[in-house]
Amino acid sequence: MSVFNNYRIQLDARKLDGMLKLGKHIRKEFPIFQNAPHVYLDSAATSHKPQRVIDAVSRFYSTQYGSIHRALHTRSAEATRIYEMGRSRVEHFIGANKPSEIIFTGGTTESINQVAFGFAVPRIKEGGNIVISAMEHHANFLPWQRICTQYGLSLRRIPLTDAGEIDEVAASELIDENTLITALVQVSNVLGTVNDLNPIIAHAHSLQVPVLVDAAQSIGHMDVNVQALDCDFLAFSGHKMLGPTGVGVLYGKYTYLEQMEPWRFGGEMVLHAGLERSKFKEPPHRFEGGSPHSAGVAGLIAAIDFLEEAGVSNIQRYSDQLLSHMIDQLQAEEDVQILADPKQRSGLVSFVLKDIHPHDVASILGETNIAIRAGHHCAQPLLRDLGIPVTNRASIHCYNDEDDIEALMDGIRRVKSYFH
Amino acid sequence: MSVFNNYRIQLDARKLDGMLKLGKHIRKEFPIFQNAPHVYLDSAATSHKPQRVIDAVSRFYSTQYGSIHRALHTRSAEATRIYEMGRSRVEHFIGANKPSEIIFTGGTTESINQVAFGFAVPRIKEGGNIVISAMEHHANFLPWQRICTQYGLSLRRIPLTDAGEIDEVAASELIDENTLITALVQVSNVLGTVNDLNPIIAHAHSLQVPVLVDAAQSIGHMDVNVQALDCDFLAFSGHKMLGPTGVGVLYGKYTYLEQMEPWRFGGEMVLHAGLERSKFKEPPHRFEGGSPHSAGVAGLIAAIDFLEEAGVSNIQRYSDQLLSHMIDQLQAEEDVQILADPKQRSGLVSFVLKDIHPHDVASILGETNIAIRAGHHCAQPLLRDLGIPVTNRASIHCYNDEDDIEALMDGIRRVKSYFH
Amino acid sequence: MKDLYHPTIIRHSKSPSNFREDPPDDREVVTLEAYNPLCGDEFTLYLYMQGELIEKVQFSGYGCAVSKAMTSLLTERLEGKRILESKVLLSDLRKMLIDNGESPRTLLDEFVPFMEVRNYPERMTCVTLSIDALVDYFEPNKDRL
Amino acid sequence: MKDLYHPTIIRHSKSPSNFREDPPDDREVVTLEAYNPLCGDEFTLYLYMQGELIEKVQFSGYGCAVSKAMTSLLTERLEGKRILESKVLLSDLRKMLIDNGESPRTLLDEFVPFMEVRNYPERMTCVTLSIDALVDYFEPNKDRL
Ligand SMILES: Cc1ncc(COP(=O)(O)O)c(C=O)c1O
Ligand SMILES: Cc1ncc(COP(=O)(O)O)c(C=O)c1O
Repeated sequence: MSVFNNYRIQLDARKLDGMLKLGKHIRKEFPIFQNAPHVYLDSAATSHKPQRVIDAVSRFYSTQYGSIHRALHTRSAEATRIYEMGRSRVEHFIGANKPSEIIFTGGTTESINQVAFGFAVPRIKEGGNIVISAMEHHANFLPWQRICTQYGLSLRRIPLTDAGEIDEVAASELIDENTLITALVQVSNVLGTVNDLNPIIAHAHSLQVPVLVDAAQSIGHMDVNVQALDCDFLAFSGHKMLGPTGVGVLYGKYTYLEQMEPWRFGGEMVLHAGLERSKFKEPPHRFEGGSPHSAGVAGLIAAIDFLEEAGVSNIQRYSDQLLSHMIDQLQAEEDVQILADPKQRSGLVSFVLKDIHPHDVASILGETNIAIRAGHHCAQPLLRDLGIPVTNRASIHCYNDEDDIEALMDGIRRVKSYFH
Repeated sequence: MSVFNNYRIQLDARKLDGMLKLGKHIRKEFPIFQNAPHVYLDSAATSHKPQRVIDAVSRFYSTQYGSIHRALHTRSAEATRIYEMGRSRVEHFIGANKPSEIIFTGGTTESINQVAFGFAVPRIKEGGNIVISAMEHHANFLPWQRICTQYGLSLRRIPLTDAGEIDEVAASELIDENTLITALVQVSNVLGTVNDLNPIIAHAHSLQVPVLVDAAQSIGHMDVNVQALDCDFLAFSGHKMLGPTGVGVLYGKYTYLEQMEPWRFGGEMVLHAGLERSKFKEPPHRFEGGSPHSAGVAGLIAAIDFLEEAGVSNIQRYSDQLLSHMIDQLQAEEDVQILADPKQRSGLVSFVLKDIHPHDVASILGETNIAIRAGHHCAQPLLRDLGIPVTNRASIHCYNDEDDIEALMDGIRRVKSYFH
Repeated sequence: MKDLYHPTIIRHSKSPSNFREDPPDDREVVTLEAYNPLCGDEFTLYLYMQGELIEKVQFSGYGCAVSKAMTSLLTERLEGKRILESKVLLSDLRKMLIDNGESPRTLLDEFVPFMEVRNYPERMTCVTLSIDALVDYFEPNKDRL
Repeated sequence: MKDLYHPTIIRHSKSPSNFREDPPDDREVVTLEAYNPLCGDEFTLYLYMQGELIEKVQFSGYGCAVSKAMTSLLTERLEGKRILESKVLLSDLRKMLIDNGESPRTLLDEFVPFMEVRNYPERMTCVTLSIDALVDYFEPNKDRL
């Protein structure tokens, strides 16, 4: 695929004006921008938190705290109510069928590991394969690699088109009757590509192959609906969707959850702990062994509130325009090369400056409090394919605006002035 | 073992007076007691949080937030500094040798699962056994049961003495050359027993058997020092030591950590993700795949601050006296039966009311905002041994005082008045 | 909470009707397990059937006041009922206690104290334990709500 | 940050000394890999040895300005040194840059700009990358701090 591209969308300045509630306006609700002013273009790594999320966590500890599911006193009932309300909120947020299809985890990584070790491993048959794409994050690569190495399966990576999208034709060849599971990213955290997963999922389903979608980068940035996607599993993290750290979600179609085995064993997941054998609870509880991160769920509810009030589709429209604007500016700048040229892109762009190492770029930008990311973005296999060890990545969320882009461009020019 | 006992320690009222900084005084620092007044005797399930911990989490999100380890900009460096400082603070808190012996996990449950699947499984040999005690929490039972079932090992449970302590003599017979690992609880969450683990650990070590200690109930209640214990692994949770939910610790002797394999696969844990094989980072990073619960670590630091300022040994002395007082009162009450009679007890007591189901007790107490716990306390095998399906458990922490005990006793009398 | 521990409930829990310590010797008797793994409550129900007729119901086991009183009342109420009637009764009971509480087709006055449980959702399983065991027996193919 | 990107560092990164695109053909040359998996920086160092004497050092590869400049300076400085001298030099360098910065035994003036890295701990590995590769070669059994 070509590293250089000609991505260019005309910025409609008036449309941007029409969405002034986002950007500078909404940024006021994120206290970190007041307390430690900076240009934050690293939301793809983790997003900042609105006051409301921070308050929800504090309030939970200050007024509603107790153990979950474990006791009969009032404190506990209130905390449990909030925790289970969180399940329902997530259910509706992603369009699941019932709350019991929602499992709370520590994050995307844990969600995918649960599916890999609890669902895929018990289904292993000889000659089987697992299909991922060439643009997966390590979280959606290493667990599958581990399984394949351990059990002698083949790990198939769907190659990318020149534009940087999952190659649909290749996908339909690689996913076959022997595929145990297919695990694909919805939005690439390196290229920003929005993959059109529907045809691939349809093909997989025609062969009864279940599909896991890694929604870590798409959640909160676009409407992620498990019915529309028709995926069988969906994984995402709270911390990238304006929510707290340490909490994430695994959605699974209930019939698959019933087949899935626990991966973490502990309290609150068994019906009956016998000396010889134990009987596990029904989903989702059997997957939530141990004391849950209840404060994280309280904060996640507030994050969903916030996203729904701002409107995920507003955020998407706004950020699409802002991203186009950023890409325009980067394109117009000499010696800047942008990675990939997908039909649809969301929230981020990777680029390199000619003859200047990405770490130097990020470091020098950091000096004037402009936060972008330089690195392999936990996607070493992809970067190796592209022949680039590391890139710069600038990513946005609802609180960014044109001034941030201007600061970025000024910063890039300053970086160049150091070296050229 | 006898369910009824004659546990009785004289309450030294003056000594209690001398520690007035705890109890009522320190309770002011826990906002939940102002916002939702209640008598909280369920700290063994989870503890309440001082304002300082709540503030530390808020402050982290509001002024210090960024991704961990992943980027070169300032925000990220600050967050990473705090996260790694947390590692050092835990290191000192439990007397580890170096920060890299501290792994952050989601809690005790996850810590034990990591050791079970990452350390014990790769060491499995035919005819091997795993030794636990008869008083383990499900978190320190189910993972081992799973392994034993799956790989055909035998799971040996060290029986208890009549007083409710791990039977040392039996332990020295059950732990043998074929033992892969021994996993024992320091303080029982059902009986309150403080087990004297040193002789058992010494015996295990004489046979090169590594020992994991479940410190979920002891941490924060007594000085837990891994050098003094000479344990090889130690597991505990933040939420039971006045800290946030969703964060826990696994300590491991570095030489053992080097032998341990990752159990969760994802970002930030690999040096090199190759298509065929991947090379993992050194401990502790290889065990911390995925974005960490950094806000949880920030809160945990504040919890350690708080505990160290109050003084863990003060808390221990204070709570030992309060517990004796509570046991005195319970003993003196007709129709109350106390479980176990160990030489040393910490923080909690299980009891039953004659002919009144524990759930009715807890429910009726709950009506007047007295929170105790009724249930099997995630220790079904133990309760089956004792022939009691469920018990009442009252547990304390530094914020409890004599008034709480009085309220409990009044409540118990009220319960009896309903039924008798 | 006094409301949940209504005198009826206390009374039935203290001296339950049709309670027995040990299982009956009778091999003909239908034995149902009502086990709540969440709290450890465990009753065994014994149905003495005469064709479609429930001649007598007894129970043994261990549980909280609420579940015990409910089971006691149920044994009283089902005695002498036909299966069809029992199904209606159980379904009405569930409606009254769990759903919207709307006008049941049968008279359920003595169960009214249990409606208080709606204010204590964590105790709901205490109320439904034996009901559900009976529903599962009479209507094995029916999905519960 | 201007401080970290000192003119010396910029200059050496833009036109490094002893840099070559491809590995040398010479089979006698000692080849060391200096790879930083955290950031992807990867240099290969080529040591032309004459017994105990380092006749020449060259390098190829990819890395940030800081790691490239440091490697460039190192190649200059090691040229013509004996192994024993080199060990002292490297150890002094590490002391100056990582430890307390106390009086080195050797003159290291040209490395002073790198001391700024102490204010950017996340960049420390950029500075130590090639130093450590050389230490590992010269003193394979020594534990690094
Ligand atoms: C003795 C003991 N071990 C393990 C655990 C499990 O801890 P967590 O649920 O925080 O993982 C608990 C508490 O629930 C406990 O009391
Ligand atoms: C596409 C993608 N998948 C998975 C992850 C892993 O998420 P987490 O680290 O929150 O578990 C990330 C982010 O790091 C990501 O961008």
